[in-house]
Amino acid sequence: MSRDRKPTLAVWKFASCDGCQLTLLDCEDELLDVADELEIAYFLEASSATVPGPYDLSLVEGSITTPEDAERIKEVRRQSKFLVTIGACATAGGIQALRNFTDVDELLRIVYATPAFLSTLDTSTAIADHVPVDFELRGCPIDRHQLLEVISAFLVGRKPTIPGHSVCIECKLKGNVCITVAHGTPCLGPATHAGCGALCPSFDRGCYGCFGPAETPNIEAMAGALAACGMDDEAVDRLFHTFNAWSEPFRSAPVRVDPPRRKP
Amino acid sequence: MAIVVGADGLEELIGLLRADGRSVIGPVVRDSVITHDEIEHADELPLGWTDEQEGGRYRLVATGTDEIFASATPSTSWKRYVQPERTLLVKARRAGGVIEIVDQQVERPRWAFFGIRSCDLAALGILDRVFLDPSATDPTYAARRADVFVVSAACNTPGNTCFCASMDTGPTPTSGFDLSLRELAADDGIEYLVEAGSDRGADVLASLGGRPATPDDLQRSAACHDIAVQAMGRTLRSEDPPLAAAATDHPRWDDVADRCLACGNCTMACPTCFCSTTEDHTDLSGTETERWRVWDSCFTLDFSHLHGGSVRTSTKARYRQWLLHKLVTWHDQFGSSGCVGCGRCITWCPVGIDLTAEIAALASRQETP
Amino acid sequence: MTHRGGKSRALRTDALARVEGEGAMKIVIEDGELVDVEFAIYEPPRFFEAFLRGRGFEEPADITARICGICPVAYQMSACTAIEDAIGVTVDGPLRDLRRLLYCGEWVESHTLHIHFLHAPDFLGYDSAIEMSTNHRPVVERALEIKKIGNGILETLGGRAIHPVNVKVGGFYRVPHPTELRPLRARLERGLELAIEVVDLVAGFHFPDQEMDHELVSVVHPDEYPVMADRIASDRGLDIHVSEFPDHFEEHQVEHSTALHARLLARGDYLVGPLARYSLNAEKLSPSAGDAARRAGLGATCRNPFRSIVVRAVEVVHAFETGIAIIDGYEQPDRAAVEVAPRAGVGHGVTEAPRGMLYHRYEIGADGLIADAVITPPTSQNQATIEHDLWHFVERNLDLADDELRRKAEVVIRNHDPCISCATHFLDLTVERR
Amino acid sequence: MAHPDLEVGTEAFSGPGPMVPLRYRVRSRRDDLDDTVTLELEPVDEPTARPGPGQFNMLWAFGIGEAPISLAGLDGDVLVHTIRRVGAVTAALCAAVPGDEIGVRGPYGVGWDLDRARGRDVVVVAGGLGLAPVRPIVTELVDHRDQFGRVAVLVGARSPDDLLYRDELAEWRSHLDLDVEVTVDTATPSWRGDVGVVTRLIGRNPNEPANTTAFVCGPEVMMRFCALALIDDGTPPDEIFVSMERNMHCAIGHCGHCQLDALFVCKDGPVLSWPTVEPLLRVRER
Ligand SMILES: Cc1cc2nc3c(=O)[nH]c(=O)nc-3n(C[C@H](O)[C@H](O)[C@H](O)COP(=O)(O)OP(=O)(O)OC[C@H]3O[C@@H](n4cnc5c(N)ncnc54)[C@H](O)[C@@H]3O)c2cc1C
Ligand code: SF4
Ligand code: SF4
Ligand code: SF4
Repeated sequence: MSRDRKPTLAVWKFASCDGCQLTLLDCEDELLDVADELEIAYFLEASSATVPGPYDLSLVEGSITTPEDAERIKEVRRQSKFLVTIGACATAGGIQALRNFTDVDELLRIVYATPAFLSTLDTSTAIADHVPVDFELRGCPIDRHQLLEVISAFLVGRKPTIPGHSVCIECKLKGNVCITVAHGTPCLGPATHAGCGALCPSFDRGCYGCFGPAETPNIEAMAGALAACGMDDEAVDRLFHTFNAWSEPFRSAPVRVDPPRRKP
Repeated sequence: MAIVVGADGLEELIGLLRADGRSVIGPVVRDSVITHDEIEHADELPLGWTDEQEGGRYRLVATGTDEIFASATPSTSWKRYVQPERTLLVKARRAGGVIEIVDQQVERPRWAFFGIRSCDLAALGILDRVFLDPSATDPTYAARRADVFVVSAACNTPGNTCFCASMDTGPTPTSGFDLSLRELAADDGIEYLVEAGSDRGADVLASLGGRPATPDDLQRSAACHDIAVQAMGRTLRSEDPPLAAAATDHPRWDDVADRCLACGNCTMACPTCFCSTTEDHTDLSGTETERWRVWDSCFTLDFSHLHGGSVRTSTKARYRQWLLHKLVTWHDQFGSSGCVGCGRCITWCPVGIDLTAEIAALASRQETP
Repeated sequence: MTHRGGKSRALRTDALARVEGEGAMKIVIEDGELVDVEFAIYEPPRFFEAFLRGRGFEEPADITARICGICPVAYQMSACTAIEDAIGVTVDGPLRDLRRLLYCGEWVESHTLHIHFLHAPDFLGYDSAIEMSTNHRPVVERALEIKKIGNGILETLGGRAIHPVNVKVGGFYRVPHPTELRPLRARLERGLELAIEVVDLVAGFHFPDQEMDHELVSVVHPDEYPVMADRIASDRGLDIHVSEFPDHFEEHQVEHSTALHARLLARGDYLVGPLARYSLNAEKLSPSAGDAARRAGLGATCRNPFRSIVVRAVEVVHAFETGIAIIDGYEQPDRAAVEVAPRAGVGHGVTEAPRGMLYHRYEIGADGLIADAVITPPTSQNQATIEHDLWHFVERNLDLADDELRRKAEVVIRNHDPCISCATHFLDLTVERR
Repeated sequence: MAHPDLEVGTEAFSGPGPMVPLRYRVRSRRDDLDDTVTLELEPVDEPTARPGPGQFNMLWAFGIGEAPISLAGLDGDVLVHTIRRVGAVTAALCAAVPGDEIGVRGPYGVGWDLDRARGRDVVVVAGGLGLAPVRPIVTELVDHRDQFGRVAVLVGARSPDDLLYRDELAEWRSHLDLDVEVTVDTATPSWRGDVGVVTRLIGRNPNEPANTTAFVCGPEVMMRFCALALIDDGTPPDEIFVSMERNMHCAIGHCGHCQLDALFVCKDGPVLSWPTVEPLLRVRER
């Protein structure tokens, strides 16, 4: 129960927007305490100084999109005792996994005049598709409180309290009015993993699934409910296929949906 | 003892309760629904509003009248007051291997539940049986429940998803209140029949202005009751739940599992669902910890977690657990149904799954197509 | 990175740290002469412009936010204004004010992060703010407090600091009641006080003399220090409507980088960001910000990239004061958003991200789906200029030891606060001497 | 509908409430197996009520959480618990060393009904860690041997290395009036005993099935097969008792997690008669 030395923390970046690692710097009230408990050994966004591995806790942001990164993540894994992936990029391939559904050469041509300069993989994939991962923290971006929960749980050896149920449960815990029922607003909350604190419904907005699929979502019934709120098939399809598009069962979510079956 | 007061009588009543040091929780319009919140004056009540409720649908609708209680049950149940979403159970510190448990002060609020409906009152009675069990009384619940002054409101216009008449829990409360209200249309506006259900209720009633109720007033109230019973949007036959429980192979179980999102909204909206989980939190240094009780739902995978896998992995099993617990096994456990017929689980289910329809289908021999 | 020639000596650090995102820099010195400087951007391409095609017109605000976690609001605002332009709606009055308020939050948050976490350690000789906190704890605590207030604006209006959820084409999903802003106002007052102290702190840093000679480009507004407006100007006489952007600017690809480089047609490299903003609009700063700038010794213009830290500090003051004024004048609008119905069209939007001008262009079909998208982030506009700065700096400091040279060259890059993930990844630094 | 009379004053609840643990100190620890540890816990403050065989306590590891753990023995006020490391809470409990403090709530649930077995033959069947909850039964049988008829203790383990309480098993075997048989699923070269599942031991002992009370503890499938084998052998179904495991957070019927049809396993169980359990297990995922 006692520690001889401070555990070391490393933060790694792959293809991403940096938002998830920024979340750590956004823990304004706790950042210096975190630094008291963990030696920040490798965190380029915050420090030029780096301490060589191995590291006790690695936070990995971003997805694997290049051959170099596919190799680099293996080295990161070797250097890490406990590896936590943070954010939709790292846990699901992120928004950039939309490339997985199309022809990458075509994408390259749209963006770059001379695609030959670039080396990139056809897919953007989650870290867990490449190396074993000890814990996956979801969200685009991750939630600050959940990040602190993972860190403090790691420090005492507890299982982090990160429930896998729907956003709806958080929404009700918060005392929100369900905007699907009360306003007819399409909301992906019933199929989406909790963690954000039901942010969007709190702003009269339907959840758009940035925390990815919940533990046991019913995709077809969800699609039906969205359609019942007036979304067309393509819009439903796009909603599943945005920030966690490559994560099952969103990945193979139905393209065509029937109106919800309602029993007499 | 019964009296009749005008609309200003409600303001007077709220004033009396507040003067007695109570915070009055009553129905209000918020975010386009009728819910409840602390009120200071009668003009915060939902005058001129009603609701339209259907499976998966709720709309606030103007009545064009001066009625305050023209709606069905409010969107949220009252359990959050007596069994809050999150409750601190234990707080402790550690130095070396030695633990110090920090004493907890339990808050004992003085509430008045104003305008609580019959079904919700019955729901409080059901929660009482769970949490005031003499062999394991929940201190938070007991403290929060101990001094609630109950002003009930009889339902004149039940919603489309209501079926309290089937569950024998409404629409007019018969006990459990300190004061009861019935909104009555009068020639010159709205008036309220006020009856006392307890000594302290009678004390408050005695200080209220108003005229003594006449047999005609009581007659009118009874007529409202009869109309309300007729107006229930749903029914649930009491013989059906055991039949449904016995029909373990009925294809309707698979059918409802296809439609169910397993999102847990029904359990959260239900006024009697009491299940909870515990969460442990530690500070970064690991020297302080708190254990919290948090509402949980039998629709989550963790709910039945055992080392090696959850007991109820399928949505079918989870839906069955919920439905049969509510309507069948609750009788064995607590001597009553766990359902009071408020209809919230129907209205607040995003896909409008209707337990009355499910039970009826499961109880029928007919196979669903 | 490969090193050519037997005589060549290559030095390589793990990465250039303390930039948001990662990129790489390469300096080649041959026989004591500087022959090449490359500021390389290796962020794996994420193809935003490509997969915006076929998405709904409401989606870019959320999708493009994911280009950069440090300045998502900038992306949301540029996207919304461009799309609103395309479908012909104007968002003004309290809704525009709320957008500016939200943007103030991002300026505060982003600038404070850059000033204290990325840049100040360079001036004070530390590797990180956390290390700096051992000797300068109050400075770091103050920075965290300011940053938290900035994030407070983002959270109050947007739900969260990174990728806020409340922004939409036409306005917001939900607008606050004035009472919800009241507690925020009190915090902004506090932020203003602290921000003024920060200006005084950074004004005292030692700045190398280095006046650069780039064309400075910024969004301009007749009355406001620019955040959102529809005109673009430069200190060399450029003065165009945002819709003329494609006629005056071009992006081209360079071999060593996944980010596209932007250029002013027929004029070449230019600089966007705090220096440009300040130099073109200094007189429109809020009163306290103007005072602070004067006290800090900033003139009418500022062309020393090292001093950009002072300009940022001044802009934080401006953001707080502007935020307070917006809250004071706020009346809740009837609707959270202007009605928007998709129609075919092309729209342009430009706003001032913390790092400089951010341009979006969308072509939308009658079905409301996006047919084409162009995004020109500040970092790709500044990339050539950063290389130029580096060249200039390295050339005059060739006698420095490699380590020292590397360290200082990193500072030159950090001066421009390149938001690498807008464009780049991993900053490997290689110095080749042959 | 009436709500029950509310004669609840907070006075009655000024105490800590049923979810607040009492502090115990680890007096000794014994590593039974690679992943299994037996702790002796002595009260720091006042002790809990006296637990009986088959009951369980909620053991709390500071900052980590609680786990339901059966009583494996009692020595005055000292609680004996055997814990297998499967997750975070059990890992923390297994890491405790003498002097560490652990929280205890309990005792909870309905235990083994030994009185019912007095005067009858007794068969105790344990699989794996299931030996821990039945250990107090064997202690009772040994201490009051004259009160029971023929007694058989049948123990199964995956392999000889997974066999719990090896010294004690040897000691029990030394009692001539105790029929102790041990089997393993997979033998090692040095293993001299039986090989095969524990159900195969049923029916070999000389008890009279019709006059036998059986106490069975182990994984759910193992208990089911044992019950079937015992019934096959002639043991009356209502003389067969099993100990059920379900997820538990409160152990006082408030959290709802342990429900098995109408039963709260925490207070109606964990020990349940086979005729009660059998129909419930027939429905998948009940
Ligand atoms: C009546 C009863 C008696 C038991 N007796 C013993 C015993 O004597 N020795 C022993 O080693 N084990 C026993 N168990 C099993 C033990 O309780 C679980 O192995 C333990 O709870 C697992 O917790 P964990 O955190 O280590 O594992 P994880 O699998 O990581 O558990 C995660 C969380 O699930 C929850 N949980 C609640 N109840 C259970 C449960 N029954 N099984 C798994 N998780 C649960 C806890 O909150 C736990 O923190 C018993 C269980 C019951 C119900
Ligand atoms: S998951 Fe989202 S917020 Fe996190 S790094 Fe990826 S794009 Fe950014
Ligand atoms: S608003 Fe969305 S997340 Fe909230 S309860 Fe309704 S469907 Fe679920
Ligand atoms: S409600 Fe949904 S989309 Fe919104 S923040 Fe939460 S998970 Fe993300």
